[in-house]
Formats: sequence, structure tokens, C-alpha cells
Amino acid sequence: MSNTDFVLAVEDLTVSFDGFKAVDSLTMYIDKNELRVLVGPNGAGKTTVLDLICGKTKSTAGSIKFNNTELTKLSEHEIVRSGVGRKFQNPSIYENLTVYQNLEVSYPKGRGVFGSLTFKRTQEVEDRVRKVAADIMLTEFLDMESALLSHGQKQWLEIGMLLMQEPELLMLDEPVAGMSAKERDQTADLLNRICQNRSVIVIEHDMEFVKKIAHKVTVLHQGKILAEGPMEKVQADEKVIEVYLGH
Amino acid sequence: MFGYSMADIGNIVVMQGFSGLSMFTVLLLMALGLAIIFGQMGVINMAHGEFMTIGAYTTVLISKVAASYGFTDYYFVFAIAIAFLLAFAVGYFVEFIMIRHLYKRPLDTLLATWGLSLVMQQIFRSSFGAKEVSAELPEWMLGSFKPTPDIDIPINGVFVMVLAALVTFGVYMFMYKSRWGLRVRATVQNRTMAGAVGINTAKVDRVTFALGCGIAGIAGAAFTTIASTGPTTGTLYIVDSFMVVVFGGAASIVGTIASAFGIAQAQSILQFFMTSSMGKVSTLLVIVTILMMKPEGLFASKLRK
Amino acid sequence: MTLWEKMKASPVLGGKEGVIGLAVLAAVIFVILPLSVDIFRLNLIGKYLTYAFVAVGLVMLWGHGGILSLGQGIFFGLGGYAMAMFLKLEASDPESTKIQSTPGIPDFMDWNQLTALPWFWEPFKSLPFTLIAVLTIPALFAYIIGYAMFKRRVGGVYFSIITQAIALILSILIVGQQGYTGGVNGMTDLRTMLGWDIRSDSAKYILYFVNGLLLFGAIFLSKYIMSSKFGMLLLAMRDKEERVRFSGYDVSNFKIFIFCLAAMMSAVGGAMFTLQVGFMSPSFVGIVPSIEMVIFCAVGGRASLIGAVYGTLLVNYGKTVFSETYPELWLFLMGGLFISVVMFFPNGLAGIWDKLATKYGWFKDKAEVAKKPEVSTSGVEAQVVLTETTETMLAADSTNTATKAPRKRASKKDTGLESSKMRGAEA
Amino acid sequence: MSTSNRRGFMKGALVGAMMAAGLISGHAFAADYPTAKVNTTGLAVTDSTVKVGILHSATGTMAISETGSIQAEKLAIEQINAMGGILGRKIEIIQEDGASDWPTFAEKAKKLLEKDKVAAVMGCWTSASRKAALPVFEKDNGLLFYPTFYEGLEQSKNVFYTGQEATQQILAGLDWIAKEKKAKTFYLIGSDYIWPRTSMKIARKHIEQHLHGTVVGEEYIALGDTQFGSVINKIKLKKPDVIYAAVVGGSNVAWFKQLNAAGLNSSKQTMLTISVTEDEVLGIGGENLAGFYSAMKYFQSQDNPENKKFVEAFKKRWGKDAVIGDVTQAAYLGPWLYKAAVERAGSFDVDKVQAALPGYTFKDAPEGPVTVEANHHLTTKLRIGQWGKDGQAKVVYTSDYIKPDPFPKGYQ
Repeated sequence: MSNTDFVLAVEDLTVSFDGFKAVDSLTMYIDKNELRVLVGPNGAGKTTVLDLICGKTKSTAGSIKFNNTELTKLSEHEIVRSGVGRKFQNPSIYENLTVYQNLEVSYPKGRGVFGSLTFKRTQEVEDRVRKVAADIMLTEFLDMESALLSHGQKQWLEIGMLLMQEPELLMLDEPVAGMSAKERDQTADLLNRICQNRSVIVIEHDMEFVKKIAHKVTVLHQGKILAEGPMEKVQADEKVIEVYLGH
Repeated sequence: MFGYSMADIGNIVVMQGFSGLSMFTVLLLMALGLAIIFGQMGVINMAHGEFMTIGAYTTVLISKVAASYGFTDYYFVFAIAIAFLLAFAVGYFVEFIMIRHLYKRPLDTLLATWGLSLVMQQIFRSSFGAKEVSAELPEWMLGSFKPTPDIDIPINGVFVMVLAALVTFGVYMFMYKSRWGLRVRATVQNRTMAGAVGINTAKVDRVTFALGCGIAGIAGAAFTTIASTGPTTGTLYIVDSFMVVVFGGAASIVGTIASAFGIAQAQSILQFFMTSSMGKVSTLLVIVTILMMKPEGLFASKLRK
Repeated sequence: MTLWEKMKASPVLGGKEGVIGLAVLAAVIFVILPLSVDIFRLNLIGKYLTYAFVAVGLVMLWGHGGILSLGQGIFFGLGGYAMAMFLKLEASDPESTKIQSTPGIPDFMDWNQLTALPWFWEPFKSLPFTLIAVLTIPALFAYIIGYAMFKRRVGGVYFSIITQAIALILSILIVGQQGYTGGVNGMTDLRTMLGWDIRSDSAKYILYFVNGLLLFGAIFLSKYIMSSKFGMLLLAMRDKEERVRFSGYDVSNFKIFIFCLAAMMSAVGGAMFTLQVGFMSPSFVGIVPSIEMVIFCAVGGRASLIGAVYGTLLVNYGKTVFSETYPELWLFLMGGLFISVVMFFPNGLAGIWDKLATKYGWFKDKAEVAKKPEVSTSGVEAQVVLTETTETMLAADSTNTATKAPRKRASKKDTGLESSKMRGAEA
Repeated sequence: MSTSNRRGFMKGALVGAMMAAGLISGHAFAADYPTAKVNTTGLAVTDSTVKVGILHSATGTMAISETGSIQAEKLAIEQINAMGGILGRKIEIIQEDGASDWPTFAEKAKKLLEKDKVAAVMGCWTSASRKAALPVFEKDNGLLFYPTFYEGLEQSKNVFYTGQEATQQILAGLDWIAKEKKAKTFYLIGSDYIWPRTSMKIARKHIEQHLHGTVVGEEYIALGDTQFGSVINKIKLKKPDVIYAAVVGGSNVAWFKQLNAAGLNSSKQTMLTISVTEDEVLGIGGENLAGFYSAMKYFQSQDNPENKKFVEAFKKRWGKDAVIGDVTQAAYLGPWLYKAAVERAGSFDVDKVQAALPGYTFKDAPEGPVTVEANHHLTTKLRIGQWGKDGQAKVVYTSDYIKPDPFPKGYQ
């Protein structure tokens, strides 16, 4: 495939599990600094798309280019190192470590075996941790064991861990699940802040929340794109209405 | 193969085929109970061999009792039933006092059941002495069946084969055709959900574990016809049993059957053409190599993760 | 800062408790035991301490990394055999083997009709080569096994059972290839090392102390690793492997490294075993010793380095004493010990110590205590939440960062289950 | 027993044994042998007692085999004590468990010699355990009485071997079977470790060079393997005149059961084994063995008076179901040989005991008189027993006395 100006170019992406096509010839482009939301009914293939991009699942066919680098052949850590960050549906943090340590572990230095053995906590690390902690509203909790955080705070912490890596593309799977209304608002602000110098893909069910953050929305259905575009346009799309109501 | 007549070679092929089948059923019987306990429940039961030994000693004792009443012909059927019940009962008890506290720590079940196996070995030694004993086999089970004068089909091999088939069928019916089996599978797949729909998961666990032990007891009883009975007999079987289950893909009973078949044929053939001990090593090496490449075993259920 | 303060503040040593723990262990190994038992018992303890190398490796591999290898006997054996080959060659000089058909080769080779030394034995005539081999051969072996498995993400129970099978294969091979290995008898009657009689009392004393120093070396190295970012990652991998991978780490490399390191430690133990006991046999390579070594570690506390040493000493001493006093009963006692440790004291001796220390407020400020080992009966895979690392990191925190406030939350007095319950309530 | 110079045994085995030994050596009283004189090297010998170690596996896989040895040694020691002990000193037993683990044997041997200072040790069973413990005995100058028939290739001044070395057990047996059964082709099968391998090496040389026969197959089974289908088929293909077997442990039971089930019973196949004694028969079952031959120096069924007495005493002490195999009898010799050696030396000092024993003939051994040779092995006879369904062997052949030759020329 040809090179593009897009941060992420997904073309003809297909994956099948025992013949069942969870993602079927999907083509999608994400711009620089864009915040894209993936919506769709359960089983539409949203999470699978993220899995494919970050290498958790291997594709059957098609290509994924990130800054014109083919990702489908890379292993997970190589994809991450090339600048893609992924947050999971359930908050995935190291519960035995403190908030500080969680962020520190995510700092993109000392990633090799020997690098990690000789890694030192420099002022640079310190500054970066504090800055991210401030972003995710956890400055006060830096020394707390992260298991003690509230559910919403854990979600933020995971986002913070991704921010530590300064990814160019951030993928968030249901970042506001289990959050209070106030936390949702804070998260929306957070997302709007962080997409200023990177692209973000979000999977979300909460349409109110989607409205607050989405630049563009992609509706998936049975592994295929049903509609794509700004929120208002998608909401008005008849196919989309049918799928959602008929569901 | 020069210097042998065609008839010789033909006979050997038949008998070798049987010996492969026979080893297959032995491995299958060994592994079935473990396939339930380890494969379905995730408990790494290192005392599996000792549950087999319970069955073996039961058979020996009953053969002695039967002999003193002049009732040696068909005692074996009773022996198998009692071996099952006894191993089942011990398994039930062990689950209750020990295993149920460890379900969330599978690797710890390995250590605890290792301790259990030591204790059981010493119980056997204290009760039956350190020496090996043998069950007096009924006349009809000795010797061989001869379709032609030059072909011998061991009757005890046939017996183990039939028993393995029956037990496998029974396990299949139980797991896939009975309400109990449904509960077991439900509990294994989603404990919380199973509990929520009114399944007594604790009881299901206990019965399932005990069932696996009971089947080990049957295997132990059957093996008195082909091998030894002593306090440490169980240790002869444990690694082979795990190999069969793991190689087959832990959660799959079909996998266990397939893997028992594959391992038995490989070992049987290799041991024919190499020395016995190198045949065994080669078989293990092949298994380990395949497992390294396909860690989920032969018949892993493909899940969309 | 005084030395004491420096040591206390060192994240590697693990704070005040860590320093005192090491000091006590050093006193036990280097002063109390040598003064209180005769050379026979001391040699026996030296033998136990060679297993402690394996246990220390397992603490990192299993306790911290969550990787349970049931094949540590492989590496113990490889190290031991490498050393035994050197010593056997030295004991097989043409003069003392002149009654053989082929003098100058080890006796078991002669019995097996070998007429020349096999090529792979030749280099073991050199002590430097042997010492290098003790470290590199097991590491290479571990690398191959680890690479094959971790790159394919074989983990958990499967890893355990495959390593167990490899241990079995290796022991059958050693037994089967007796012309090259001495078979089931192993390599016996090892006498001297570069002319130095390793069976003399003075040699036993020296070897005991060398062994002790090497063990401390292994512990310090482990402590350093545990307190580095590597140690933190190891824990992170044990609990959330996926997350680590998606933070840009090649998880398999870390696992391979720690597996190789544990293998090397086991091998050093094996080599020291050969030197102190005077022979090596396949009974250290197989399944049973490999599981026993895991149990030493479990009894001591699978996440505690120092606990592992005490666990090894306790179990082996128990084995010796019970089997002398109640030869017919000791299996009951051993079996019972294993069961009860797993069921009631999953953190082993270290866990018991922590409970006591917490209860009586020894060494710890209570806030730190809250983050101490939590075991878990409630966790997913075999997990114990760890001891030293978190604690040392915390110690480091308190010197580096000023924000201590949130740590002092009232609900954190209790450890273990209670506190996890409380967490549930808070969440 | 024609060589016995005594007649008229008293009833009751124990009393008989007491008297028997008494007649030979005469009663000794401790007062005649002051401790300071008879024990100059600091052994655990007092005015009234002498400590002797028993070192066998009471646990683990080898306990199956070693239990008989422990029982025989204890019986002999009790009998010796009942007749006044050694030089008027009662034997105190210190029993240690080798736990089927070779290093443990070394550890326990060290403990017995260095801590307990025992005057002698009855013990070890497998070669591996002996090899592990041997350096300890040599370094601490201890004394070991080792009961098992073994591969030879060893001779230590610190060990007396009361079982047969390989050539004693193998050569005469092969000669007999070659002559009796006109056997020309042999199939060798053994467990995969040193004793069977060395034995088979000797057997092969003897078959090829002296009997002018052919070895048509040689097979080794991994220790603990229980599947013999393929091996049996190989044997069927080769149709050997004789199977020569040295399979041990759990494999042994499986081997005979499966062989029988495959139709290779004694009516079709001649087999001579060197690894089946009455102890193994318990596990194998007489019906699976009936008609096969074992080559041993002793069988429980021997009907010489010394043996009858021994069997009676053994059953009285250890239960009527107890059986006695070759090694058990050899183990029984240990304490008696030790007693004789000490009394000949007039001292418990190891060096003197060692020097005193060679040349001694123990006339009352259950197997018949045996003589200790300068190489610390015994001159014995070899017997071929044919097994019956009842688990006892009928002795069908008894050789002349065979001198021990642990380093046989031409067989290495």
C-alpha cells in the first residue's frame, strides 16, 4: 500500500476466528491530533480492532500502517515502542506498586533487561512522573499503593501510564466505565487535553460522553464499518438507527 | 528384517499393533482421572499415582479375602467397584479438608498434593509393609488368546482395554450427557455464574474431584494385572499421566484420548526399533518439543480472547 | 552519614529490617553454627546451604516472577556434574588407576569398555574451564529452554510440567549413558582439587565458609536486582503480564534472564555440593529433588530471600533429625509440614515473622507494614504479593519524595486478608 | 550338611543358634577382654556394649528390597546378643534410613562413623548407595558388611561383600543352562544401570567365547518403566533359546506379568534370571514365574538343617508370611562374620578385625559353609532354582565352590 499522511492507516483489515470474521475488510484512517470514537453494538468488533492495532491479536489479512510503518508484522512491545499506547477495558495497573511506581515503570527508559538493571531515578524521571500525575489528577496519591485507588482513579492511572510513554496514538477501551458523572466530566476534559498533541482512539458506549469528546465517530457492525463521520451525521444515519434500534 | 519369514513379520505386526493399543489404553486409564482433576478443575494433583495405589491395594486385599472363601473367579469385578468407591471416598475427604482451600492457587495445589503423596506412601508402607505384593489373578485372566498358533493376544491387555473403553464411555456420558456433567462444566467455565443460577459449586467441585480420584482407583485396580503394587508404585505413573493430559490439551477429554493414543504408538514403535530406554527418552523429547511449539497441547479449545 | 545510616537507607539492603536480617543470617552462618556444631554437622549444614542457592534463585523466579520451574535440579545437576568431571579426572591419574584396562580414565569408563577419554571430557582437565562451565553450561541450557518457552508464552502450569519432563529426560539420559556419566551411581570417590584434599576437616571448614560467602554474594545480587527497576518489572509481570507488554517491554527477555540467573545460582550450588559432599549423582537431577527444592523455598517464604535460606536449613535439618529419630515416621512429618505450610502459612517462615513483627511493632512503622506481603488466598495465580521490593522502594521513596501524607491512611493497620477486605469496601 | 562337624541340634531355633555359635567360639566374657585393650581407636565400645549401625532404606522405592536385609541383620544381632554378645558385649543397634537416596547413604554413613563411632555397619543395598558411602568408609576407616549380589569391579579393605560378585553368579549359571537346555541363542535384558549392564557384559563374553553361543538381542529398560509390549515382541521375533534377565524394581513385576500374558510362559520359553529372589516373587506372583529359573547362591527352600533353623527363627521373629531371599540370607551373615572376626582378632579395632576375617569359614551359614577370601568376598556355591506357583524355588542344580573374582580377567 502507498504511504499516506495519516498517523494510522488501516486498510482491508480482516481477522477470522475459526471462520467467524470478527473484523471484515475494515478500512479506516486516523489523522494527526484526531480523537476518534468507535461505537457499535456488542460484538461489533471494536475491541478486536484495537487488539489488532496493538498486536494482541494477529490479523488474517490487510495492513495497519502507523506513520507508514507496517504494524502487523511487529510484536507488541515493538508496536508500543513505535508510539502506540493501549488502555484495556478493565483497568490494568500494578496493584502492589504505588502510583509513583506505576508511572515510573511506564517511563520509556530502561526497557531492556540490562537497562532496567541499571535504571536510575533521575530528576528527569521525577519531573515527568509529577507532570503526568498532575494531568491525571493523582498528585496527592503518588505514594499510595494503587490497589487503594477508586475505580475511576485506576482508569486515570492507566491513562497516565500510557502518557508516560508519550505515545503518538493512544487507544482507550471504555475509559469511563464505572465512573461517576463528575469523574466522567473530568475524564472528558482530560481526553480533550491530551489529544492536543497526539491522536486518540476511544471505544465508548455512553453517547453523551462521546458527544463531548469525539471529533469523528466510526460505527462498527459485524466487523464492518456501518458509518463514519461527525457525531451529528452518524446519529442521523438510517442504517445506524436501524442497527441500534433493531438490536 | 532379513532372516525372518513373512509369517513371522506378519505376526509381529499384529502383536505390535496390539501392544501399541494396549499401551494406549493403559495411558488413557492412567490419565482420565487426571484429565478431570487437572484438565477440568485445574488442580495439579501430584498424589494422583497414590490414588491409583489405593485401588491397587484394595484389589490385592480383596483377592486375598476372595481366595480364602474360594471365590477367585469373578472377584475382580467387585474389586474394581470397591476400588472406585474407596478412592472416591478418600478423594471426597481430601477435597473437603485440603483442595477446596486452594482452588485459586493452582501451583500451590502442586506442593500440597506432593506432601499428601508422601503421607499416603507412608500410610501404605505402615499398613501393608514395604515389600511389593501381588493380587492373585483369576485363572481366566492369565495367559493369552490365540487367533492363530503364532499370535498371542494377552488377556489382561484385552481386559484393560475393555475397562478403559467402559470408563471412557462412562466419563463421556457423565460429562456431556448428564445433569451433573452440565453442572460440572458450568462451574468450571464460570464459577460465579454457575453459583448464581443455583448450582452448589462447592458440592460440584467435591464430587468432581472425588470422581477423578475414583477413576484413578479403577486404573490402579486394573494395573494389578500388568504391573506391581507397592507403597511407591504411584510414582511410576505420575509423570506419564501429566504428559498425556498436558499433551492432549488440558481441558479436552478428546485431547486426552488422542494424546494417549499418539504417545502410546510413538513409544511402542520407538521401543521396538531402539532400545527400550532410548525409546522412552525419544518419546519424551518429541512430546516436550511439540509442547514447546504448541504449548496449549493438541486439542486446545480455540477461544476468542 | 554513618555507615549504619547509609546501610539503613540503602534500597538494596531493604531498610533497617533488611540490614538486621542479613546481619543475623551472617551471624548464624559464619559465627553461631561454626562455633556450636562439630565438623560433621557443619559439613552437613554446608550441604544444605548448597540447596539454598537453588532456593534463592527460586525466590526471584517463582516468588517474584511467578514462574515455577520444576526443573531446577537440572541446573543444580549440571553445575555439580561439571565440577565432578574435573575432580574425577584429577582422581583418575594413571598411577591410581593402574589396575584398569585403560589407566588414566575414570573408573566407570573403564568398566564400560571405553578406551579413551571422550572429547567433551577433555576440557574439564582445566579448572578455569570447569569454573566457567559451571556457570555457562546451565545458563546456556536455561537460555535454550527459556527462549523456546517464553518466546512462545508458555507459562504457568505448562512451564512447570515441561520443565519437570526435561528433568526426567535428563536423568534418564544420565542413567542410560553410564559410560560417559557414571550412570545411576554417579561420579563418586572425588578426592582432591589441584592436589588439595577436599575430604579433610580443614578443607571442609574452608569450603563451608566459601560456600557461605558465595551464598551471600547470591543474596546481595538478588537484592540488588529486586530493588532495581528490573525487580519492579518482575512483580509487575507476575501480576499483569499483558500490561507490561503493552508498556513496551519484551516480557520474554526478562523471563529468560531471570530463569538463566536462577539456573546459574542453582549451578553454583551444585558445584559447591560436589565439593563438599565428594560426589554427584543423577538423584539430584530428577523430578523429586527439583520439587523438594521448591518446597524449601515455600517453607521459607517464597518471596523472601532470607526466608528461603532458613527454609532450606529447616526442612533439611528436619529431614535429618526425623529420619534419625523416627525413621518410619518422617515422611508423615515432612508431608504434613508441606501441606500445612501451603495451606496455613503460604508465606512460609517469612510470613510468620512478618505477622509477629507487625503484631509487636518490631522494626516497622505501621504504614509500611500495610504494604507487606499479602498473600493471597484471594489472588489469581499463585500469588504472594511481595515483600522486599515494595518495602525497599518505599524506603527509597521516603528519602526521595516529600509526599508521605497519603500513606498514613487509617485503615491500613492490618495486613493480609483483612486489609484486602477493607480495600474491597473502599473501592 | 555334610561338612558340619556337629550333630544333635536342640529344639528351638534360637537356642540352637546360640548353642551353635557357642560351640564354635566358646563363651567370651567382657572381663577377659578389657575395653582399653580391645578398643584402642575410640569406637563406641564399652565394658558391656558395642554399637553397630544398620544402614538401609526404610523409605522410598528401595524399601521394598531392603526391608528383608534389615530384618535379617536384626535377627542375627538378637541371636548374638542372646548368646552373650561379642567378647561379652551386647550389640546396640543404631538404625539409619538411607531413604533410597544415595547421598543420604553417604550422609548417614558419616553420621554413624563420625558421630556414633559404631564399630561396624551392616548396610547398603544398591551399588549406587555403596559407591556413595564407600569413600566415607575408606576415609574414616569404618567397616561395612554389604549383602547384595553385585557387579564386582570393586575391592575395598573397608568392606566385606557377603553376596556374590558378578562372575560367581553368572558363569556357572550360564554353563548349566547351556548344557541342560542345549541353549545356543540368548536374549539379554536388564534394567538400565550399572549392575545389569556389567552383568550382561560378562554374560555376553562368556556366551560368545566359552559357550560358543550367540547373543541375539541385548536390551535395557529405563528404571521404573512398566510397558514391555514392544520388548516382548522383539523377543518373539528373535525366538532365543534362553532369555537372560536382570530387570529390577517395579519394572520386574510388570516384565513377568506381561511376558506371561503374552504367552511366553515356561512351557514355551526358557528364562534364567539373576534378579529374582523370594522377595521379588511376592510382588510378581508365583503363577507368573512358575517354571522359570533363578541363579542365586541361596534359596529359602534349601533343606539343610542350618537353613531350616534359620527360616524357622526368621518366621518366628518377623511373621509366618515372611519370605527370605538371597540378599536377606547374605545380610544375615554380616553380624555373624563380624562376631567371628572380632573374636579371632580379640579386638574391635577395625584394622585387626579386617586382618582377622579372611581365611575364616563360617560353617553354620544357612546357605552352607562359606569362606571369606583375601579379597573380602566369599567363596560360595551357585544354585539354580526353578520357581513354583507357591513362590518357592526348587533347587535343581548346585555348583561346586566358586572363588570370588571381582576383577575377572577376560571379562572386562
